[in-house]
Amino acid sequence: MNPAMSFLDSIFVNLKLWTLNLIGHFLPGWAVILASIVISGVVILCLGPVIMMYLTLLERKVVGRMQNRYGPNRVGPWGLLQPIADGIKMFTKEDIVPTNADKVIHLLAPIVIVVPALMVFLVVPFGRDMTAADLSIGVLYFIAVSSVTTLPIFMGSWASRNKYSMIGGMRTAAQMISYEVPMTLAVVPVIMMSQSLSTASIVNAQEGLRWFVFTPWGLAGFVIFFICTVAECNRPPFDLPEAESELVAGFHTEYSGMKFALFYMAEYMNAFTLSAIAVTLFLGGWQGPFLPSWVWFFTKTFALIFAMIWFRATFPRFRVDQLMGIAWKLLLPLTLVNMLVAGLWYFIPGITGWVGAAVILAVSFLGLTALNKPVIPEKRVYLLEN
Amino acid sequence: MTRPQIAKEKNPVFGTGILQGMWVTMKNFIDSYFKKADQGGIFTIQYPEELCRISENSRNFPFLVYDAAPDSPRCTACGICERECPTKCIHVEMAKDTAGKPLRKPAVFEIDYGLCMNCGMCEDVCPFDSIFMDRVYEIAGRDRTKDMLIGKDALLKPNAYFQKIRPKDAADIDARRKAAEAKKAAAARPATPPDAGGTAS
Amino acid sequence: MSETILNEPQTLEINFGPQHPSTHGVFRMRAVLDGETIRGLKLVIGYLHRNHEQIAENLTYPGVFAYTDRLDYLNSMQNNFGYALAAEKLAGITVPERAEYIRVIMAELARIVNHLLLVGFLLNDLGAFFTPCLYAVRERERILDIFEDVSGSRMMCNYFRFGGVKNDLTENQLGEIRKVVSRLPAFLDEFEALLSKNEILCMRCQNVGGLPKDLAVNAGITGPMLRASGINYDIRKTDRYSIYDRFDFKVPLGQKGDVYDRYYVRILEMRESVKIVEQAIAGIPRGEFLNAKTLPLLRNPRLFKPAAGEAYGRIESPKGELGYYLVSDGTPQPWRYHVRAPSLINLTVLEEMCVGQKIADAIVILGSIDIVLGETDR
Amino acid sequence: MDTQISEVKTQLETGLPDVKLRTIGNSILLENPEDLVRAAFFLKEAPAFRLDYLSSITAADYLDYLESVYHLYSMEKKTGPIVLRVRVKREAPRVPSLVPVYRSADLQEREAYDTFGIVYEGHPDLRRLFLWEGFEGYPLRKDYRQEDTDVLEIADIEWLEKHGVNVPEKFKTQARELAAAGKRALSEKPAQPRN
Repeated sequence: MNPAMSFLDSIFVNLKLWTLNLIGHFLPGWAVILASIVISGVVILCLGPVIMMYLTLLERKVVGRMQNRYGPNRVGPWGLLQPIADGIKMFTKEDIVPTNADKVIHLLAPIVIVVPALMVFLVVPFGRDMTAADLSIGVLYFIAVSSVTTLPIFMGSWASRNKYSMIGGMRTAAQMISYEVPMTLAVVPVIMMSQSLSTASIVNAQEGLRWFVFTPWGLAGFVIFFICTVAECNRPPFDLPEAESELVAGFHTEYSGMKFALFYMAEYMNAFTLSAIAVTLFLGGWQGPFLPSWVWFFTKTFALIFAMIWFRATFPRFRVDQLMGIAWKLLLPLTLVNMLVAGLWYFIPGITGWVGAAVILAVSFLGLTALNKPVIPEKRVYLLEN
Repeated sequence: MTRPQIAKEKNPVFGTGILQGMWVTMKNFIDSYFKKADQGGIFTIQYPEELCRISENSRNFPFLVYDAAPDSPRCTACGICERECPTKCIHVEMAKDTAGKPLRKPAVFEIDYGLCMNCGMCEDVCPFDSIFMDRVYEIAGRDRTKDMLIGKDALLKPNAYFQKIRPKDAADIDARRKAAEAKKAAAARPATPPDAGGTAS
Repeated sequence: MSETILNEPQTLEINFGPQHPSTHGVFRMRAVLDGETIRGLKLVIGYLHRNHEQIAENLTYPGVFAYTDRLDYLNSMQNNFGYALAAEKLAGITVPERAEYIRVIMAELARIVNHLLLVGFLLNDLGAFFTPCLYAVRERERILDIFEDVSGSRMMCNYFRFGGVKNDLTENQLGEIRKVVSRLPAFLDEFEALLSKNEILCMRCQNVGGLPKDLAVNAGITGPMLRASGINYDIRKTDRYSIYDRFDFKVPLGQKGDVYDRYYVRILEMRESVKIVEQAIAGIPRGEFLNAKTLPLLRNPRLFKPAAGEAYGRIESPKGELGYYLVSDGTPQPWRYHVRAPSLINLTVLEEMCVGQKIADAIVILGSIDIVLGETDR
Repeated sequence: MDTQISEVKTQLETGLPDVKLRTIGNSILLENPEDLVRAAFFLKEAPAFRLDYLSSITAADYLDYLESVYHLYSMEKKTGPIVLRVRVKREAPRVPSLVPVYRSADLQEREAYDTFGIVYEGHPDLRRLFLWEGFEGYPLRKDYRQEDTDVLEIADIEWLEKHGVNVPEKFKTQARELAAAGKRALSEKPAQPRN
């Protein structure tokens, strides 16, 4: 990498070190460490909401363009100030709490959902040694924290004492738990290959262009992991908990104003962090030939988010039982096969390993879909009488 | 023989239908940048800047036509439109001169735009070609009763305006009225005998 | 109708509507749920009841035309067509050739508009975030522009008169219709590519809300819902009203009568309507567009005083059989005016189809029945 | 269209001898409503007609009697409408329900009951279709007088007060007079229809 690029690459790291040296002259040693933690914390706390705001704008613009219309372009040039306008609207809107709602839990639910969404930023490697806290158990931490989001959604739906949101809450519990299992199992081959749980070292293990996604088990793992992330953050085609057409607005029917904004923010931050982790595990994190590392990281993440938005613009919604069927009868067995195939691929070098892995995966996929009778569309014949 | 039928085959592999659908949305996404409106590009118009097209036949709310000056409208306050209006949104009162003799002019002519369902019956039944359907759609009022009740002076518009918005119809009507005038003038001029009757317009 | 709702301890009574995002207007279903499956379902309608039939009895015959637009407000041309047929049968008025062709063109365009909207909103009920709906609405806009050119208003056309139509179709309007209709098959292929083979749509729609043949006939179901169950009954073919016998078009039939068949039968019907419009444009003769004898009617609606008697005119509206029962007593005002609304009759079997299915299916089944509350409640 | 009404009449008389009926114009009037169900069953099963589709039920008010008109079609043989009529007195309009024969009669009979007050015996769930349960009167009858919405009655004033609206004294006295006179506040129907 030529000097200009490497300077750009580590610009943020040097910036932080420079400020720490500056502070080092006035404050004692322990204060400098505290300052470094505070700086990282503040950066994440600002980065999260800003990303969320501009994700909403990106989503509305892209879905608009897919539907042959412009998307917001009135507030600021190309609609760039639209998120700020939305933010002001959310803060100033009246916060209605239903009379027979359980006030305390009704207030707690949005707070409890935002905290894990922010905590996951800790282990996301934004660039070369730009991980907030390079935990040696990064992936385990991520899975533990991201499974907390089920509880606040259920708290929110139960506390608002509304039949629609209660049904939404039940659906959330069922969906999140049943998609947590294939997501976790999809990560196992990556950890097997990079022999470490720390996200930074996983990215280092994908040195050069040897990203895990280019291997057969890596591609299968990535597809399964990505489907599970779409299900985890309740985005279409898995957005049953907030199914507008049936349950009015699902678990956040009775929320308005600031609390609704927090639910909204948590959903988009989840979308960003889960795509970031998918990029880290399978698409080689910030590895990239020429551009600075964090530029690669953000392009890959926004590519995945574009795919999520693409899903939203194209697909109808699953029904609850089909959703479960896919998770338990299709994705889970595929991840188990994927683990076996990763092992085979590792110990059988050369082309036979690759072809064998690909064949086993394809055969198992076709077999599983054949077994899953209700999922397969039937053949239909239409007579044209006169 | 097998009767004509259309068969919906099964998808070869589970995911192909989904991918096909995604390709359609992606094509529209790309088209929206490069194609024009009717080849699949963006077809929405930016309302305040661009206005949507209005065709000659389009009708919205009625208005009255006057030839020379606003105080001599074509309308003779006969009340046929008031009687034929399905939603009863027209109110007409004939003007009386000081001696109480009815003049053939409306003193009060109100149309409640809030009630009018722009059906065009008044235009069809008016024997004096005085009420036609306008196409102004930017009529907003704060109060449903006061602002929507349009008085006579707001309703009256010159014949030139009518010729501008509906050239073909205006031309036919003007021709017919000129012919009627000519016939009446001819009928009135030679007949100098005492009765000089025949007033039906 | 299941007479008693099973009140097991766990059932939960929930209200869909009248204010609900996907009930196509002010329609209300009281569903009794056991978890996600539906145990019982009661219809509650009447929120949009305007006593349309009493209004019509206080108006003159031509005055009712503008009100028939408001029955099935998604395709007013078909409502006008039905009412015009019934009144012409009552008074024995003949319609010139060119007017018949114009009527068929407008009726078939209205059918395309209705089916486009139906498929679009059905996909909204399924959860596709407005994309198929907006593609359908884009094509619908082009046809509504034609309606505005021809009749003066996009949705409330009020275009038909006794004995013909209000104003003529000029040459470039015909060219415009030909251009719009020639683009439709290509659009329908793209639309089908997006939807028909989509696994999620097939999962959600196949074997959901099936309607057996004998129940369909016995419950008086008509229109695409009946043909999706496989019964070949299309009023354009059986009654051969107006000049439909001159056009050769097919009637698509499904087999299982579930939501997917109803969706796909409507797509095939749109393709048949395109064929009809093209044949009509090719064969439209010159001549008068309104029967000379009924011209004075435009000026003075009270001249229309049919002899005492009754008539029942019915057409194949996109939702089913739309019938008008007119009784006249010699005065210019109808003595009795009744509208046989397909949306209302097609709702008779909603409970049979929904019991046992999930909540999400009930919304989709309701969407596939294609009801419009203006017509159901009158 | 194609099956003649007289042929239907002869077939009915041979099939059900004790049914009294006569033809009016292009329809068949059954003298007493009780044998409507039998006639419908007969026409549904008769191989000559197979009228398996009840298109529409319409009720009509002819001042001295109420009428219920049935349009029957055959989907199998694609034959035209056979119109059956039944006439009942205005005071106690009772007609046997056709729901056991045709399911499509279900909502249409409820609509006829709602707008004309014809009670269809045997109907599984005879409730008002469009209007709410507490509504008195049958809107489509010729002698139906609309409630005058500008005049407040005692019930309206109570309801308003319950919802915190203080009603001026003028209305209260008017309501009390109305209640004393035992009249309902009805709006005047146009005396002479404008023709």
